[in-house]
Amino acid sequence: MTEWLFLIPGFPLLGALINALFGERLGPRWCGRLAATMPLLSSLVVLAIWLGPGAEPALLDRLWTWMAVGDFRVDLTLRVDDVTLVMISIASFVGFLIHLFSQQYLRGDYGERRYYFYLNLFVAGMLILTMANNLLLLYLGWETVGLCSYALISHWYREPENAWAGRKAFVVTRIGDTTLLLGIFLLFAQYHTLSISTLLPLVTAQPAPALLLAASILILIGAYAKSAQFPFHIWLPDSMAGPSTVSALIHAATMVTAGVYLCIRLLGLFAAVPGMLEAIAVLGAWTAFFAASCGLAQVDVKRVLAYSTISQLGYMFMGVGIGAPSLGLFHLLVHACFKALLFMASGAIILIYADDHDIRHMGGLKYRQPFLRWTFLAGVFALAAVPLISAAFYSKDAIINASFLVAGGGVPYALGLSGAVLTAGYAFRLYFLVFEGKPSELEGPYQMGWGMKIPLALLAAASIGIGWLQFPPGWPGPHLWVHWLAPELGLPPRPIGLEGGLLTLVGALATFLGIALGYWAARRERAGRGLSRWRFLASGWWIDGTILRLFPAPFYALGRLLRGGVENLGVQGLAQGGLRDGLRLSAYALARGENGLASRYAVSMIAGLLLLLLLIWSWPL
Amino acid sequence: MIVSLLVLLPWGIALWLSLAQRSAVALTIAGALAEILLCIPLLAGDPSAVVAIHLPLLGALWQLQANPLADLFALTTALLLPVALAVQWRHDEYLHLARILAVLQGALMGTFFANNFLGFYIFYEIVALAAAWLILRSGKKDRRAALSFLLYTVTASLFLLLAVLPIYLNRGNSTGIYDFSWIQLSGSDLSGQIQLLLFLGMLAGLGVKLPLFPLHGWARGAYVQSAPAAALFLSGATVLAGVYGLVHWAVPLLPQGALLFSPAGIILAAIGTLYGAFLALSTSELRETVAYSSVSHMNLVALGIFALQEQAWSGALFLSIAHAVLAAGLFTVLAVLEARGLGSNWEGLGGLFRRMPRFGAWTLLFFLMALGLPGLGNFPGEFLTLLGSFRVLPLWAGIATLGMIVNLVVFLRAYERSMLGQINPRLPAQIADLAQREWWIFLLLGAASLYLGLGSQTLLSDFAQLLPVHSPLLIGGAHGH
Amino acid sequence: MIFLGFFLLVVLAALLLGVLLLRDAMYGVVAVAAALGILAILFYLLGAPFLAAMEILLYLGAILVLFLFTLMLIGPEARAAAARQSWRSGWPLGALLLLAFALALAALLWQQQPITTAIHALGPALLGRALFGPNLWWSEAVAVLLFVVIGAVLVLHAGEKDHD
Amino acid sequence: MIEIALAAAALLFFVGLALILLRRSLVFWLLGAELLFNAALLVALAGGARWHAISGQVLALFIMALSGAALAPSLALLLRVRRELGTLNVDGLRLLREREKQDD
Repeated sequence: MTEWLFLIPGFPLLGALINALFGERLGPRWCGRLAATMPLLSSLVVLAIWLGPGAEPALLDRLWTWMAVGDFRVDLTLRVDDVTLVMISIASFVGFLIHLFSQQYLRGDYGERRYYFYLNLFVAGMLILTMANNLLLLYLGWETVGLCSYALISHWYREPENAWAGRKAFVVTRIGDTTLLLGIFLLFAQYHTLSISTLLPLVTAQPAPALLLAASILILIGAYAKSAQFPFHIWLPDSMAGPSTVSALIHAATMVTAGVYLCIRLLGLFAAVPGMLEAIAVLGAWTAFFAASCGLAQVDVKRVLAYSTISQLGYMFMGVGIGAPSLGLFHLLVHACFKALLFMASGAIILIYADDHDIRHMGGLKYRQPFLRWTFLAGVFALAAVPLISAAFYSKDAIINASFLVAGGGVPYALGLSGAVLTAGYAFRLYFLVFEGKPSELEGPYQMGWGMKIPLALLAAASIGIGWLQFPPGWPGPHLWVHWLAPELGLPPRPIGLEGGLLTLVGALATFLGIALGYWAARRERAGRGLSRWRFLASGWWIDGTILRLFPAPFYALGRLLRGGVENLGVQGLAQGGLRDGLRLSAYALARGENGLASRYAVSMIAGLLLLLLLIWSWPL
Repeated sequence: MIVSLLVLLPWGIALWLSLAQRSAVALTIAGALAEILLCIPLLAGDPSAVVAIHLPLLGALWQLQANPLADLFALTTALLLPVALAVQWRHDEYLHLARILAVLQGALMGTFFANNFLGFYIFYEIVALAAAWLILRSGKKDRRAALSFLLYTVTASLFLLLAVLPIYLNRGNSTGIYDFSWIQLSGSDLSGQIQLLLFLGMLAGLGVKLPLFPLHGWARGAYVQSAPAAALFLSGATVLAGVYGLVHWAVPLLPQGALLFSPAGIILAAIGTLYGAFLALSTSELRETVAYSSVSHMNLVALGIFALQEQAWSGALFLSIAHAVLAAGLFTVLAVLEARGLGSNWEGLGGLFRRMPRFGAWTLLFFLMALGLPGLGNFPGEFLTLLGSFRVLPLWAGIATLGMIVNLVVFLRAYERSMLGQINPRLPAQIADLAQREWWIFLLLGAASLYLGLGSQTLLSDFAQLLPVHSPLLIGGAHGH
Repeated sequence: MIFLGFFLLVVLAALLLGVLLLRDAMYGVVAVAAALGILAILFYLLGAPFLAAMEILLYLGAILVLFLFTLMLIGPEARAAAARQSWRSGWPLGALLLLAFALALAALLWQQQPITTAIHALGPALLGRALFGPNLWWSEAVAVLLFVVIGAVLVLHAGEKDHD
Repeated sequence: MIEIALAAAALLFFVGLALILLRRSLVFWLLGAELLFNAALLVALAGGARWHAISGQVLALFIMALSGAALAPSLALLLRVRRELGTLNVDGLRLLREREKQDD
């Protein structure tokens, strides 16, 4: 079995390659079909692992040595354990559904072939990222998905804003990538290995506090930039310039969760630094709260979902931080399902409204698109964590409740709970504005084919039902998830008994409070007095604008300064000009001696000869 | 014997082209391919040395011997020449360019294989002259650029010669054998301070070719004003002479000096890396961006060399070979633009992707390579260089690492300005996408880049054997593990 | 022997002074020829009989005769014209040279230890073996050079002819 | 004896220099050059005598041959100069390019 692991990223990679080399001959339709087949094949291989040996003990597939110099060695080794298995299942299967959805969604677009190339490449990159046993190989996948994110955000490159948004996303995440690289340097300098499975025992065996602190901060910045955590979240709302399917796959289900995944993988590293996990929890909860508050004031349907993604990722980090990584991973899975659903549905909505993203122009969609309405509603339920009948109730609320038990968990709990209220608020505000009320006259006719309906239906079912894998402790019903992951991630703190019941009740109340808030917000919005008029919230607490004002300008100014000041004046002017003019002047001076008088030549020749003699005579040898 | 042929064959071709001026295309291509074939037995290992023109007190001037690093660099150079010729295919300047390129290539082979310092120096000067000639006679035929290149290199290489003379005299006095051969010059017992001084002198001569940070003044003119094919060869192959000189001559001859200079060198090169990247950021045209990014990359190579550390050295050598592929790719991009009559000025570009999607895709590939995307050719070199030097001087290596961010902005912006967005109304209505020949060049270079990026070990394992030859320091573990 | 040496030196000095001061080139050439004769004796005394013979044969017999031919080709009126503007006003330079000569002589004579090597004659056989043994390539190179010189002179002469 | 030879060489050398530096006539310049050659010759011979080495004579012979080789074209040039420029004055040779064609 293990020697077939390379097929998992190999299929999409092959698809991308075929597409790049022969795509022109295949034509866009067949490119699309080919591209969709590849993640399906990958997910079949993953399914074979689920059904076959499982991933315990971890499966290893060593391909070849990438680089080896002295004590530095990086093998291309793929590793699948239970955590990885979850991730590759999401990446391949959700990836496949989104490919399938794209067949109709993107038909006739001007960059179809390019789209499928990058989508396949992205799936391959994501699979490599998750299956990497080595930090550098992980970095390879990390950057590949970053590239695909860039290329797909600026997919509709003819609008300069889209290209700009793509660049913004790439640059912000690249800042994180660079710090991640520095963290890798630090770790290697200390432990002489980059293999995760060798590194983590070493970290516990030979702790180096200062270095580990620096390394974990650097790596965490990388994770935050990738996962759009405060204050690196600024790229995600703008990334909505890409097609909705891209937002579904990359900016909701998979790539942005890479940071969370990295934190789960390197939990041993963070745990070795005192106070680090607590900081992660607080920052995660803060991001969850902050982004949810921003989501409440957005008018672009996709920006609502983008802020929602940031917020949900915050919950995942919070889960990791409070020592419940298995719950974080659970929420990652749940979120992948419902957010992919919501994004794809919003893509359909946007098509129906003829590329209008503004939810204030929408309304009453439930009459003409009942299927869309019910699937969307399933996603909204999951996002708002409606008790019992939504998956997030079992994942997100579990994280919030677990944080209550942890020492110093008060702040995360409070932030998380208020975030949950806001979450339900913006989720239902979105739903009410789009689907309820009077039908908008902007609505156009649009028929979803099976290729679009099947993914939506599957994901809607998952958004409702997948939570039943893991009921709260003490409840009747299966408790598969946490115990299954316990060998990898340990058992998280879970509230049980009366305390657990009370916390669950509070969480449920928060959701209902949020639904009420959403209803209220939607009504005010209809009346034209909505929260979107509150610039502070709508602009995301002015953070994006502030950062854009603070950082790029000095950056470019430095470039101009170096060019104008140092290069043009100094290097080109002084150094080069000085050299040239110095030579020219001395040439003139010498040329004055070259007057054609042979006798003077004789004199200077003899003088030179004497000088040479003197030099030889006085040479200290 | 083969090594002599490697030098003489291109020179013979150049001579033939000057005299006969016939069948230039077939002959040059055949010659270029023959050079590649000649390189292959070298890689298999051909240690025989050719010794001729023996002069008393100086040693044999024509003393050519293969060594693993030289073989790799020679092969890289040999592979670049057909690319440069193919890029320039059937342009008016072809004959001219082919002739000078042949001279340049022969001289480069000479610098790689010369086992006698005077021989190396003479070849090195021929390289400088031929390169200046190339700038003067190709592209915009800019005299200032050619002059500036010539001034920089010739002035600087005087220092190189002056710095080696004391080593020669010192060795001659202590052994009684006055000879400029490598084996005779290495192992001098000069004191560290003097070695440092001499190392600086050699660095001036060799660093200017890289070009190292404060000595890079010629680069803009040379890369921007000459024809793309010429700039391709200059930035891809000619710089190798500088790298080779540092690795094969400067460091082994003056190990103590190199060690003393190491921290300053790392700082200098780190500054240079960032400096080049920042300059590439604010340019008025695409060619300038490419030129400065090349400067930035070569400073990174220098960083790796100065670190005197195993991984950094491997990385630097790897990067210098990868940089050849990168330069070929980027300048081919420029050549394609030029062949369609498009300038490289930003004002004349924009939205090209819509007209030339194939071209746009390949351009993106090479831009990605330039910004150090893992999986493509530049990354292993950059990574190893930075990793290795990080273990020596973490702060400055870390600062150099930030150059990756700048590089990203540089190339994404360049891509955005040239390829994406609205079609520039100044563009002609009809622009042909890549021709078959251009597509093949890109495909080969792209495949090379991917191979370097993913199969890096095939090259790196070669370095493992050759490193001890070139730096006794690395065995002693100057900055070892 | 030493006395003979000093005598030769004095005669040489007188002859060279003559070359320096004589106006007419013809006299100058003759004086140089005489000086070369003295030199030939010196060579002999230095143990180089073959070179002494060559000095007479080559320098006196060939080179200086070439000078004389040239002077005759130039003609008397040109010689006279040249003689009229014989020296430039270079007396500081002359004084400097004289000073340098004095210094060199002083450095030579006031040595701590005189050179007391006995001089053996090294004959032509030895020279021939040296010339055609280790120095064969140099000898050949010089031969080629002399051959080239003939060509050079011919070229110079050819150019002269079609000018007339 | 060797000192005397060296002294003679110094004499020859300085007189040769003086001829070149002080005289105006090309003929005397060439004579000066010959004296310089002879000075070198003498030193080579003296060195050979001092160390009983034949190489001094070899060197002297080469110098002799070279001086002859240098002189022959020089004299030919001198004749041409005389014919073209009508003078043997060194200071008259300052035009290093061809004179404009004149009809005379």
